[in-house]
Amino acid sequence: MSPFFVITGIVTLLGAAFAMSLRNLVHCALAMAVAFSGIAALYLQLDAQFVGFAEILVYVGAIAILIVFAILLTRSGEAPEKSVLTSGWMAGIAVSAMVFTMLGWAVLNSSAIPKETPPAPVATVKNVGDALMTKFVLPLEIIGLVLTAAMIGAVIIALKEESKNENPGRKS
Amino acid sequence: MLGEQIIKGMAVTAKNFFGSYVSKERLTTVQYPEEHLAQKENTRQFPFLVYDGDDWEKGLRCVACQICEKECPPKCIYIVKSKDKKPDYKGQPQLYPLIFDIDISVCMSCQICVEVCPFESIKMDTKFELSTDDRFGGLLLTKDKLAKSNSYYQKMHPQDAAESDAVIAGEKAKAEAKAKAVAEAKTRADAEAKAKAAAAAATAPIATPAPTTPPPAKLI
Amino acid sequence: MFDKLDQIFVTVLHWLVSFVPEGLRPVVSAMLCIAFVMAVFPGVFAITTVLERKILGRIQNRYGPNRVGIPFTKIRLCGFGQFIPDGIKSLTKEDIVPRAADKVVHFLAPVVMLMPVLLAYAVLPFGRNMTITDYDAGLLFFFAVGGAVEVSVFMAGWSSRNKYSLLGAMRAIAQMVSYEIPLILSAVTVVMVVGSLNLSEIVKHQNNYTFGIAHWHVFTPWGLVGFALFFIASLAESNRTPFDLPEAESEIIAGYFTEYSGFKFALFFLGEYLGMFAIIGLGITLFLGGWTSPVSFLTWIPSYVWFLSKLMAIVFVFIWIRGTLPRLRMDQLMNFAWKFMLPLALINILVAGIWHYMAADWPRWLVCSAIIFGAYAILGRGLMQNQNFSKRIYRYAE
Amino acid sequence: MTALQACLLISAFLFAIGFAGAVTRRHAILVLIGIELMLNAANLNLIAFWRFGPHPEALTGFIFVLFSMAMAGAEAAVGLALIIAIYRHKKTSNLDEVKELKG
Repeated sequence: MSPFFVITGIVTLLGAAFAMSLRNLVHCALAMAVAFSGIAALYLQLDAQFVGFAEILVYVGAIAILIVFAILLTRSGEAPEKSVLTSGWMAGIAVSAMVFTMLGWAVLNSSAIPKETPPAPVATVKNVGDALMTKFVLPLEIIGLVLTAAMIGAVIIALKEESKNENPGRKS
Repeated sequence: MLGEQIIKGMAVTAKNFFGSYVSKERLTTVQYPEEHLAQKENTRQFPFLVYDGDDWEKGLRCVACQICEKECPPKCIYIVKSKDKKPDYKGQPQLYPLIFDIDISVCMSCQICVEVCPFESIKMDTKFELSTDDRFGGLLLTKDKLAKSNSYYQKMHPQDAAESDAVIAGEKAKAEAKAKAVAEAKTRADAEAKAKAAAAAATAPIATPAPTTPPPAKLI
Repeated sequence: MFDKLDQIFVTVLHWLVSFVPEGLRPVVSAMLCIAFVMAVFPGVFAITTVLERKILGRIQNRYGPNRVGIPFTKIRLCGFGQFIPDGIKSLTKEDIVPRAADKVVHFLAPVVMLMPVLLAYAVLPFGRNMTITDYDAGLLFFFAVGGAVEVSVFMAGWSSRNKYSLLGAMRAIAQMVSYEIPLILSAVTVVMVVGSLNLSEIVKHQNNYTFGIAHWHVFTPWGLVGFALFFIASLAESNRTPFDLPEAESEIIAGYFTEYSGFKFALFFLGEYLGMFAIIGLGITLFLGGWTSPVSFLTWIPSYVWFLSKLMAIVFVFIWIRGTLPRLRMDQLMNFAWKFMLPLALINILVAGIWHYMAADWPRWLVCSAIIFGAYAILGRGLMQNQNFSKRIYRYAE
Repeated sequence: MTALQACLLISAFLFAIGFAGAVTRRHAILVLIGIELMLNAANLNLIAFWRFGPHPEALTGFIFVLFSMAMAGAEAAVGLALIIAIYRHKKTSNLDEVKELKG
């Protein structure tokens, strides 16, 4: 529980809280990027070096920009005047508070949590590579397929359909 | 093949880059304040007044005829004539300008004053570094700043200076010839008058001779 | 003696750190390393700005700046003091923030731009055991941090509430994203052959000599193509000509930093150049043997001198390219990235695989070179076949 | 309060924030951000248990987080493509108005 760990924890939680509560959407996306880099810092402190860097590359580098592009494409960069919360927002907050208290209670006084912290495991890139190629080779191939399918699907969905406009009346 | 043209282009710029260190005539830049580019023969910036001899006060050719003042399109010349006269290069007494100002912030270097001046007394200078911090007084050149010697004029515009000197020499020759003619006429008239007087004295010593010297010829 | 000179910085660091009590040692050594990087690379940046103007001048047959040497003295130093007045000028210029701008994001953009770029210097090996933090996944750290620069480009573009800077930012991000893939794929080939993401490991792999020539990756067929792809992609990543579309004068004014002036603009300028040095440093480490000397009888020259001379050599080539090539249009730029560089990078990975598994003698060279040359020719023709450059005919008015 | 418990608390709080955002916010993209946060909270849990778990050399949690990140990337891409397509048709990305199922 070094001070640095506490600071990154607080930064992460603040980033996430702002990401969910700010009015202007682009500010939310930037706060989310801060939250993700906070989480990456937490991974580095848990000696998961490869995952920490991958987190920065995937989330802060790619998904944050993706979300920001989507915000601009749907022209919602400006803060809306009317309220940003859905009608039944009270219930949502209550349920999530209950979820947090229940989880917190379970974590705080469960007996199965080991008291002493084991030595830092060595997760070098070579070990990760060997594990990926030996034990997890099937999931690796499946993830490759899933990613390709997702990429092609996303392109097809977001493509402008001006090629075959079957109902010229309602031109999108 | 892709990239062939790129390599050719890079070779050209490389030749330029290393050439500029090796051969000096590639770099044509003139480092201005230290080196000056030689000026062309007929450069003209602002007018100046020519004077002969070494004392600019007396040798000034300008006779304050104010033709240039009238002809100047932007009206940047201001002349005040003098009351008395002083002899000019032909020894003929002429007026001279008490005040001769040119406002070079107004002058547009059109050289009309040079063309209309009958006395070859105003020419165009080539000096262009005239910036001053005093915008009004600094750019109003008075007579003393305008006057420059004929030798300076020879140095600035050798060819024009030669022509203008030829004109002046011609003028002087004509003036001397006329003066000589007048002098001869005078001597001949004196001689005749003496002869007549002698004759008259011989014939009628009582008729008093009335020698009337003919008035000198009118000079232009 | 030369070995001591080679390790001079390391010994000085340990000597300084020895004064500090045990607990503070890591913090102080980190501070000293940061001070070293902040002293060296902004200095190289200052020299490069002058160098750029002088080389561009000489390419166009004119002198570059040759008046300002040491300020307040007559010494000219043929113009190499020019960065001092430039620096003062850019720092003292008024910092105008548009009224409609989003103040916080507008202010944060240059900071978020500079932070990842400086972080990227943590993993670069400047000399023999002169790496600040020798991560096991150093290369991944470099690319992860390099990717974060796009967030700052977007922040700058969006927060100035100006159509042109937003469009410029979108173009810059599109360019950076589409050139990041060939960049990473060409680095993947090196990782495949060396077998580790650790940059010091990669340099050590290139540090042995046969017949006096070093085993640099660039001397192998896949290495040459990899370095070419890496070089072109790093030109695009650092927004340099011919890929400087987002911030070109003739295009959308100054792209995403139109609304920046004074100190913030100087930060963007510094960030751009530091990013360029970082990515060139990585290129040197991956393909040009990091701090190793090209020939075996010159190994007595200190290692960091080799790193710096290679850095300046490639910076010279960057400036040389800036003086030569015209700017690419947006569609040509995208076309080139997706239709030429990406396929070539994938084929390069295939060739690196073949290189790895074939026996180490001449058929290996033959096969790999043949595949790469064939791929280059086919892709090149594919790219060039719709450009019919007929001989230009001149028609003069009669 | 060991380090493991701290990590679990942080991830639980992250999950709660993500869930609250996804449920209460009106804008479609905000819901997606909420989902991303929930996924990240789960990843943080996995890494925490891998780090403090009995035999970390098996790298199961570690690899699982890598796959979960890949999935989150794919999911974000498809999700945003859907949102853009909906926006193009309905001219709004306000979830309350995107109710009827007709095309």
